[in-house]
Amino acid sequence: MLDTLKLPERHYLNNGHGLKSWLLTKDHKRIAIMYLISISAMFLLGGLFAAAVRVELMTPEGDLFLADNYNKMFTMHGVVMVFFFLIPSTPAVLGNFLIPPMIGAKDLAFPRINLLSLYIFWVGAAFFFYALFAGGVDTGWTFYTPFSSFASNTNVVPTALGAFISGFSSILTGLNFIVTIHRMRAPGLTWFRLPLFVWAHYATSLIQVLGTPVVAITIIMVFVERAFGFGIFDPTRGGDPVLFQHLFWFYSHPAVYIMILPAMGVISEVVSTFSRKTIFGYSFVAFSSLAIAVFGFIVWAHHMFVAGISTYSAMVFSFLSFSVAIPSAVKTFNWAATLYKGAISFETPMLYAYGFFGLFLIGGLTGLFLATLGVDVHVHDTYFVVAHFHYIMVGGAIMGYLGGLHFWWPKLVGRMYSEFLSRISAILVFVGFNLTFFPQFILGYMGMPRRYHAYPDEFQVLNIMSSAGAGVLGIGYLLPVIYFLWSLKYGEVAGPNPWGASGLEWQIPSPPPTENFKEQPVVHGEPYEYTPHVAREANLV
Amino acid sequence: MSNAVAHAEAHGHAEHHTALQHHFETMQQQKEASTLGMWVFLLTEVLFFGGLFMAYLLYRTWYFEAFAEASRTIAIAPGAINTAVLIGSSLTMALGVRAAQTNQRTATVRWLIATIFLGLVFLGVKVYEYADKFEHHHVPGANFISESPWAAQEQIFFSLYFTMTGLHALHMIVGVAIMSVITWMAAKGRFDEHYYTPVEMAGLYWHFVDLVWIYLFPLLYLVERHN
Amino acid sequence: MGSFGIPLFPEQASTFARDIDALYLFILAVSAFFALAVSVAVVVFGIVYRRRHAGEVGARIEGNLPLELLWSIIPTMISMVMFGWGASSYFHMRTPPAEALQIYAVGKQWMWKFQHLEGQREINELHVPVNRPVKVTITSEDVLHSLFFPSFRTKMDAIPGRYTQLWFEATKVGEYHIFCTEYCGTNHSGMIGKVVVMEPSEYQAWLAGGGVEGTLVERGGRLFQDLACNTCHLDTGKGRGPSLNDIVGKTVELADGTTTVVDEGYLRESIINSQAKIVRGYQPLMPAFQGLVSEDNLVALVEYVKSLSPTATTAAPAAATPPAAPAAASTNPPGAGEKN
Amino acid sequence: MSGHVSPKSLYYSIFGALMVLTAITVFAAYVNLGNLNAPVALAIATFKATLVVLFFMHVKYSSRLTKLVVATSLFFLVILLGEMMMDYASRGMGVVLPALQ
Repeated sequence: MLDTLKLPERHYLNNGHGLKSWLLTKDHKRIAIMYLISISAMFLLGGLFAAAVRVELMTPEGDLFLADNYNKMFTMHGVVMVFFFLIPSTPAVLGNFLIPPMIGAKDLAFPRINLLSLYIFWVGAAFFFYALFAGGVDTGWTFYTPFSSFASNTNVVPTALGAFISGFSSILTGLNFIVTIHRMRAPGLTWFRLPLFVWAHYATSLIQVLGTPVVAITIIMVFVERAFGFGIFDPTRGGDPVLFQHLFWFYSHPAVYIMILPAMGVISEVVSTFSRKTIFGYSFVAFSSLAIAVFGFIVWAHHMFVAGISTYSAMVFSFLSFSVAIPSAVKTFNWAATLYKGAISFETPMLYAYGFFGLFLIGGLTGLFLATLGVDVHVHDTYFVVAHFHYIMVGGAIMGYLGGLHFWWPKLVGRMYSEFLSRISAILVFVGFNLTFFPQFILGYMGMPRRYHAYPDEFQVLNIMSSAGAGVLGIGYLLPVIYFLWSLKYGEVAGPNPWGASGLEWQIPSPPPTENFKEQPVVHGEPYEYTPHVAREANLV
Repeated sequence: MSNAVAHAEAHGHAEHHTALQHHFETMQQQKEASTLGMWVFLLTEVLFFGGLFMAYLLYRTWYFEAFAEASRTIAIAPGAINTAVLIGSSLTMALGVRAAQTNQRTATVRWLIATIFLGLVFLGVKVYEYADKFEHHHVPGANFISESPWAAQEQIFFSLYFTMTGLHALHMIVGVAIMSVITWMAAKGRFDEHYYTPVEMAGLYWHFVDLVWIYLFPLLYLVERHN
Repeated sequence: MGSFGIPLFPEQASTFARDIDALYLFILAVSAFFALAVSVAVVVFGIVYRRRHAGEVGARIEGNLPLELLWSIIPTMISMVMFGWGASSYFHMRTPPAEALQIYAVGKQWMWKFQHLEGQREINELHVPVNRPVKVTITSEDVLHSLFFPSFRTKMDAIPGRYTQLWFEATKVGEYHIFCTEYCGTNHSGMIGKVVVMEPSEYQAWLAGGGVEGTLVERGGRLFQDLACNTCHLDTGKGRGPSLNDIVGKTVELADGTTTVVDEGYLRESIINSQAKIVRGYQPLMPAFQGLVSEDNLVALVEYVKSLSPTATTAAPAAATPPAAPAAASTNPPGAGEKN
Repeated sequence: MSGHVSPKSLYYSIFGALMVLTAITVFAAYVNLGNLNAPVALAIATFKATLVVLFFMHVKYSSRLTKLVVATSLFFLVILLGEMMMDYASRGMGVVLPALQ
C-alpha cells in the first residue's frame, strides 16, 4: 500500500534547473539545501583536523607532528567547527527550511538577505581556506592576545577576518528569523501556539543578533593591532590582554547557546512526535529558551576565573553562572515528563533524542563543576573543560542536528532513508562519543592541560582510549552521508507526513512546492495535537 | 497580533501596489517587517560600537592624564564643525523623508542631495584632520612621536581615536553610497505616499550614524579642555 | 589513589587538595544522582509506555505547575550550596597568609624562571619547604602563561604588565608537576617542570648553596646604585624623588588627589611606568624604565625597596589585595561611570 | 498607510535645540567642574541622542515593538559596560567577604 504514494510533479527542487536557478534563488528551501552541503563539507574538514589531533595524542612524546603543526591542527579544528559548522548548523539548515512552513508563511521576511547571508558565509570560508593553504594559523580558536596580536607569525589576520565575515552571515540569519517570527505568522497562530522549534530559534536569533557584533569589533581591534601596529591590547604600551578576554567571551559564551538552543528545539519536536503526546509544560519549555538566551549574556567571566579578574567579580559571575543551569535543567525534566504515559516508538530520530538525553545530561551537569569557583581553579584549561564543551557541542548540538536531519529528511527530499543503517549510526555515534570524551574528564581532573601535543606518561592509557573512541565516532558520522545520498534515488516515497507529526510543515507535500502553501492556512488548535486520526496507520511502520 | 488578512480589506486599492513582494500579504505587513528589520540591524550596530566604547571607558579610567594630554593636541574647531554638519545632515534627511511621505518627488530629491553634500563635507573635514595627525606623527605604531611623559598611553588614545572615527567614517561612506542609490530611485519616481520605505530606512541608518558622532565628539575631543 | 591501574586523582599534596577533592566529589554525587534519575526515568518510560498498536496516542497531559516549581527550586538551592562552598574555598585560595614565604615566578616563552629571596634562581624547577605557606608572585615577559600545580589544586595566569599571585602550603614531601595551562605558542607543552617539596632541614641545606650573586635584596641594592636611583630618592626625601624608607604597606597621597596603598604592584608600576602615579609634591621627572629593566631585575629592585621598610609585613591582611591591576592600574574609587 | 508625518516646524526646532546643546557641550568643556566634567558631557550627549531618536527617527510615534528593540539594545550595552567595569573597579578592593577567612 506504500507504493500508492508518488512524489509531487512540481516541487521546489525541480522548479527551475541549472546553476543560475540555484545560485540566484530567493527560495529559503534551496538556500537551506546549499547551506546543508556547505556545512557538511566544513564538518568533514573539521573532523579531519580532529582525527589528526587524536592520532597525535596517542603517544606521550607527540612525535607525529612538529609542535607548530599540532598547534595549527587544533586551532583550525576549533575555528572550522565553531565558526563554520556549529554556529550555522541547525539554524541555517533546518531553521531556514522549516520556520516559514511551520508558521504558515511563503518565505522568510527578507529572501534576498537570506541569500546574501549564504554568500557571506562562502566569502568567510574563502578567507579561511586562503589562511589554510597559506600555512595555517596557530593561535587557538580563541585568538587570545598578546599571542595573536604580535607573537604569532602565522595567518592570524585572514582567519580572524574569515570568522568576522561569517559572523555577519550569522547576524543576517538571526535578523531574518526575528522579523519573520514577529511579522509573518499565519492568522490564528499566536505566540503560544508556535511549535517549540520556532521558540528555540527565536531565542537563538536574539543571541546571534546581540552577541556577534561584539566579537566582530573585537576581531577588528586585533586586526588593527596586527595590521597597523595600534596598541589596544599591547601590554608594553599599557594595553590589557584581559580586556580582550572580556570582549571575546561576552560573545563566545552566548555563542555556545546559539549552538545548543536549536538542538533543544529539535528535541522538543522529536520527543513530542514519537511519544504521540503533547509536550509537558509547554510555556515552561518556551520561556526556558528565552531565559537561557538572556542569562547567557551575564555570565561570561566564568571562562576567566584564573585570568586575573578581581576576586569579588569572580564570585558574582560564579553566582550568576548557576542561573543559566536552571532553565536547561527545567527543559530536560520536561522532556522526560513528556514521555510519561506516551505511546513511544524508537525510529532513528527518537534514538538520537535518547542519545541527546544521555550526553546533554552529562554535558550540562559537568558545567556545574566549572561554575563552582573552587573546582574551576583546578580544572580550568585542562581536558575536563575540553570534555565538558564537547559533551555539550557534539553530544548536544550535533546529536540534535542529526536527529532533526533524520526527522525532517523526508520533508526535505520526499524520500525515506534506510531505517536499519540509520539506527546503527545512531548507536555508533553514542558509543564512540562516550568512549572518546568520558576518559577526558578523568584526564582533566588529573591535571592534563589543554592544547598539549606532548604529555607525561601517566596520561597515555586514557588518551589511547579517547583516540580509539574517536575512530568509532568518525565511522558513526560517515554512515549518514552514505544512506542519505542513497535515499535520494532509491529511498521509498515518504508522502506528506511519514511520522504522523502534527506541525503545519507536515500538512504540505514533501518535497514542498516553492510557495509552500497554496492558500494562506489558518490555525485553530493547540500546537501538539495527536488525536488518533492524525496518527495515520498507513505510514507508520 | 492584528490579523493581517482582515486589515488588507480596509486598504483595497493599496492591495496590489507594484512594490508589494510576493511573500507578503499586504503593504502594511511589508513596511512593518522592513522597519523591524532595520531596527534590529541598528541594535547590532549599537553593540558593534559598544565594544569600542568599552575599551575607551576602561583606558580613560586608567590613563586619564594621557587621554587629557592627547585630546588637547586635537583641534576642537574641525570636530565642532563636523558635529554641526552632521546635525544639519540629520535635519535635511528628516525633511527628505517627510517629503517622500507626502509624495513631493522634487523636494525629496533636493533634500537627499543636500544630505549627501553635507555627508561629503563631513568626510572632507575628516580627511583634513587625519592629514594633520599624520603630520604631527600622532598615528600610533612605529613612527609615533610624542614628548609627553605619557607617550605610551597616548598611543592607546590615538589607537582608539583612529579605530572609532575610522569606523564611523566608513559608516558615513556606506551611508553616502546608499543615499546616492536612494536619490536616483527617488528621481525615477519609484516612491509615493504608499511606498517610501527605502527612504525611511536610509533615514534611520543616517540618524544612527549621526547619533554615534554625538557621543564620539565629546568623548574624543573634549576630554579635558579647562586648564 | 587509582583503580585498576588508571589514576583517577592527582596526589593530594597541599592543604587545598582535600577540600577541593571533597567539593568535587560532592558535585559528582549530585550530578550522578540527577543523571541516573533522568536516564532511568527516560528508559523506563520508553519501555513501559512503548507503542503497543499502530494508532495508539499518548495521554492528554498539558503540564503540572507544582512539579515545575519543584524541579526549579530544588536545583536552585543545591546550586547555591555548590556556589557557597566553591566561593569560600576560592576566597581562601586567593588570600595568602601574611607569613608566607615569598617566591617570584617569571613566565617566558616556554620556560618558568623562579627566584627565591635568598638569591637562588631556578628554571623549570622549584624547591619549597613542606608544611609552610608559600606565596608565588607571577608575571610574564611576553605572552600569557598560566602557572598550574595539579597536586596543589591551584593555578594562576601570568599576565605581561602586571603581578598576579597564588599561594599553597605543601603537605607531602616529593616531586610534583608544574604545567603551563594558557596557550603560549610553539613549545607550550614543553613549558613544564618539577616542584620539589623538601623537609625544612633539607631546604635550608639546599638554600645554603646560595645564589652566586647573593640574596635578592643585595642584588636589588646593587641595581639601585647602578641605575642611579639614589641620586633622586634620598633618605631625607629632599631629593627630586620621594624617600623610599618605610613606605611599603602605607597609603600614599598622589598628585591627582587620590590615594593608593604601596604594594608590589605599585612599586613595579612606578619603576616601569613612572608617570602613572606621581606622589604629591613631586614633579614627573622620573624616566620610564619600560624595556630598560628586565623582569628578573625588577623583582630584585622591588625586594630591595621592600627591605627599606622593615616594619611593614610583606602583605598585611588588610592590604592583602591582589596587586594593583596592570602596569598603570587605576586605584581611583570604584564606580561604573568615568571618573574625572 | 504612510507613517506619522511630523510638521516641518518640529524638525527645525529639534535642529535648533541640537545646535544649542552642541554649543553648550563645547562651552562646558572649558569650565573646570572637577569630577563632574565627564558626567555633564555624557548627560548632554544622551539628551541630544534622545532628541534624535524620538523625533528624527520617529520612535515617539512608532510601535511598541520598535521601542522594545531600542530598549533591548541599551539594556545589553549596559550589561557589557557594567559587568566589565564591575571587574575592573573591584580589582584594588580585595574581597568583600573578609568574614569568610
